[in-house]
Amino acid sequence: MFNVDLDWKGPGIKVLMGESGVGKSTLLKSLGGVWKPQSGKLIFGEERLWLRGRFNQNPKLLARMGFCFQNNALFNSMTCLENLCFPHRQRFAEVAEGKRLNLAMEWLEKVGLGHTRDLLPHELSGGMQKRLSLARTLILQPDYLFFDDPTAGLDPITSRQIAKLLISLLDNHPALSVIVTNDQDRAKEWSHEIYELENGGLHLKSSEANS
Amino acid sequence: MIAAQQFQFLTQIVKRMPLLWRERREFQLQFADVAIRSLSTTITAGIFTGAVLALQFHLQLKDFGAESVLGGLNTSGTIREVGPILIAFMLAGKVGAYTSAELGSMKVTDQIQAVRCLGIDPITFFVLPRFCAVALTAVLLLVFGLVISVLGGMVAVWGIADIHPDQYLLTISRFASNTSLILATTKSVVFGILMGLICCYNGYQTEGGTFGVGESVRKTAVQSMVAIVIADFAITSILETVFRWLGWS
Amino acid sequence: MIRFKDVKKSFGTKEVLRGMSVEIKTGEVFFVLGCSGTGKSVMLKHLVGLLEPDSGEIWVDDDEISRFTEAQFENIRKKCGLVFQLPALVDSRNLYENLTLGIRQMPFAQQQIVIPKALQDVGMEKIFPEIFDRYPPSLSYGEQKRLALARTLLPDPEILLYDEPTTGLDNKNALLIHDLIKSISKHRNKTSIVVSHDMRNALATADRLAVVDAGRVIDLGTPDEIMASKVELTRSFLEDLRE
Amino acid sequence: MFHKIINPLFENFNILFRSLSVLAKFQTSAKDIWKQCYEFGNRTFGIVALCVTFMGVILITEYSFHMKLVIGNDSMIPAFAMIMLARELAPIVTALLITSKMGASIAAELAAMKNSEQIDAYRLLGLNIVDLYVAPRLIASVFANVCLTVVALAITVIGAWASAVYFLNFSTGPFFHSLVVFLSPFDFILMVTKSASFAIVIPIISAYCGLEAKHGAEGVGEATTNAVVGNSITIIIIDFIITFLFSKFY
Repeated sequence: MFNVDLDWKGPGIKVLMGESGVGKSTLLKSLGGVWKPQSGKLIFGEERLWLRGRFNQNPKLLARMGFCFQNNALFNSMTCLENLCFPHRQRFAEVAEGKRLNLAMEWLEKVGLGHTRDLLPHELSGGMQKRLSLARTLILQPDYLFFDDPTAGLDPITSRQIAKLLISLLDNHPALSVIVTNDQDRAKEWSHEIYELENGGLHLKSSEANS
Repeated sequence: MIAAQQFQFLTQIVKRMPLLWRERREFQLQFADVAIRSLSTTITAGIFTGAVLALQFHLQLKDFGAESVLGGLNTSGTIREVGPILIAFMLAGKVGAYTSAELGSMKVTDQIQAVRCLGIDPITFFVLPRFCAVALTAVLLLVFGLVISVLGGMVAVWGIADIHPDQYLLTISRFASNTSLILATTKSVVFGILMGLICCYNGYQTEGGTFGVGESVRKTAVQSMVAIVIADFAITSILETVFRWLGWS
Repeated sequence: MIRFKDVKKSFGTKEVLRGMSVEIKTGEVFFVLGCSGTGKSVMLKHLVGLLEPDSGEIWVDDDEISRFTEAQFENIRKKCGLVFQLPALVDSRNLYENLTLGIRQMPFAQQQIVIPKALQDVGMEKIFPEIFDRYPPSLSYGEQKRLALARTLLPDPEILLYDEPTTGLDNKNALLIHDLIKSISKHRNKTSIVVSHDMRNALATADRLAVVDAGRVIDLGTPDEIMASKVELTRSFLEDLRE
Repeated sequence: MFHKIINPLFENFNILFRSLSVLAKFQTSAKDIWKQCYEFGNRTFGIVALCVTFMGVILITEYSFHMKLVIGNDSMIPAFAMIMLARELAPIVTALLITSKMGASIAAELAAMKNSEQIDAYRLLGLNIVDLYVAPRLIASVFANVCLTVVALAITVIGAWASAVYFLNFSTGPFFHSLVVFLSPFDFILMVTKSASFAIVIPIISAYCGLEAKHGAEGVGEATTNAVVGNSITIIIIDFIITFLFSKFY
């Protein structure tokens, strides 16, 4: 569909914009290890994401990455608390269960969902589901973070709350984050490095500090 | 009870039946689509139902040395009772489930409400042609499936018990009296109408987004099967008493 | 002229409209803004009889429609055209059949005159020659939404209702839709009620705006009044525009 | 065209072997399996019992009609009906009902999960949805299917006895006598093997259809329909194969 080469350094937030349907999500999902690109290499630090011959991703690298999906992809059969504990249990099996529960509760409080401990995802509003999805991505403390249009489908007030929450969460967590959006107002709030994806190529749109 | 709501839905559809002439193009489109789509299923269902039943009858009759009558017994046995039910079960999935999924996704993407706001009655526009197409196709396919099942039985018996087809066919005329034919056709007609009604009803009542569509397909499949079994029992007992009253064998 | 008088509606235990009262003058472009789930779309659906209010009155010109039967809604639906959030086109029918859903009684010749005009209004006149052999899935999402708008325009309703016309569209298409809303309302003198949460375009397009929260109108006025409004919720809505 | 048949076949076997390997390694928690057994068994019991009983009664009336023509005396009618029911109809009817109730909901749920990208989320955690979702349901399906068939048959015997005594003026003695004489353990084995093999097929094909679903409401509807149809056809074909094999050395 398109060939893209990019070289992003160090912790910081990169925003990826472009018209709907041009393939922003596809690019993000290739970076995040969800889909295997037909050709080309994806190198993080010095490790390759897709190992030759092996169908699945490089597990060591995958363990250091976090992906927040556009429709939140919350596990609908698990309670909010379990939605945080389950991924943590997969990645950090050695951590004691009690410690994990406290950490999960702490993260629920951090995103303002302290009261939803035993609710199921479909019982939450759109904004609350997005907060849970953010908490689930960040509880794993990944080094590389990918957000697929986090403010899509939300009304202006909720989307601004989510944007502020995202900034505060990313401030005290140094990681390379890529955020896909087509919402001008939020893009400027997140980062000054905004890339525009047109069919065929990716180019830097504006990199001066946000006004 | 669900049956009452569905019957009420049926009366609404029947009330609009005269309007079918205006929607005939959609009816023809649906009829062709359903028929072509379900032909392969009917053939498969027919052949294997006939073959399996023939095998069973053969195994049972072997001890009695009643091999010779196997052809007639199997044919009339398949056509009267078990054949229509099994083939109808298969068709309930292919014919009914698809239409209820289609109507369900139309409801979920607001097409039904949009048409209603444009001053067109959605039941006449969407449901009526589909109901008639599904009911008519189901009846034809059921009858066709029964014919295929007789052939399937013949081939199976020829392959396993090496009873020659023409000897098989000879005994059919002796057993397959007209009562069997009447039973088979009435069942096909009733099953066809039931399938059409249940799939349109569930499709039209879908709620709850994408998962709701899956739910309505599941309801259609289950309700169709239960309705088919109960209807079969009713038809058999009613027609039995009628035949006995008329004195036919 | 449309008037809601203390309309209440709840789905089971969830109260959606809690005494909605608002008045919309004829020929005006009226925007209804608010967070999602506060009953904006529900309000529109009451006007075309898709929903019936629990209590209160709804006036369309001089008919009180809250207790109308399905038959009585027949001519109300001719007067009010509703454009849904999803394009809601019938995928199995070609574009011509989709467009003429509202005008099936109209003779073919007259349809051939009216359709190009409606397509012109939504800026899609170039597909007119192909409307017999193209099907909705062949259009882009933005084009499908504009075609749905043309379909609602064809029966020439006096009042146009838009249910979140810009959700799911990127900025370019959203702007385009808003221009269409304004031009259609002005040229064809139609009252337009638009439910949306796209604040930027709303202020640019609307004659008057209402801000809705928890099923009630909490702020009302022209774009300038809204910009200067003291109401807390309106101010937070406007925060983006201030930067 | 060739590719269209082989690819699904390969995918289905892939799901089957993956689920079996997970079960073989006891990685699935007993709680999960028990919960699914409850789902599979409990929710479909009423309908299965109803349908199989009706089938039984229908078969009794059917056989009495034919036996009079062929052999004259009708003492063996209940036995023959029960044999036919046990070998053929009870397993098929139970399997078809479980297909439409549980098979369809597996396909619908997986298709909905695919729509909301949950399956990608599991993959990024290094987990495969088949291990988590399909494996417990496979065991539950086999367990529930066999139990349901047996229980349904038991209920049908009572139903048949009632209809034989009241409608067809049988007396209880000969009814059960003929049952004991003709019903051999062989019929029972045939029934259990059939319902077990049907039960293996149902969750696998439903999961395959669910995972192959396209996007949106149509995708979910289509996946559920394919699951119901795919299962029904496979069940009747497997039934023929098993009957054919058993008839060889009966």
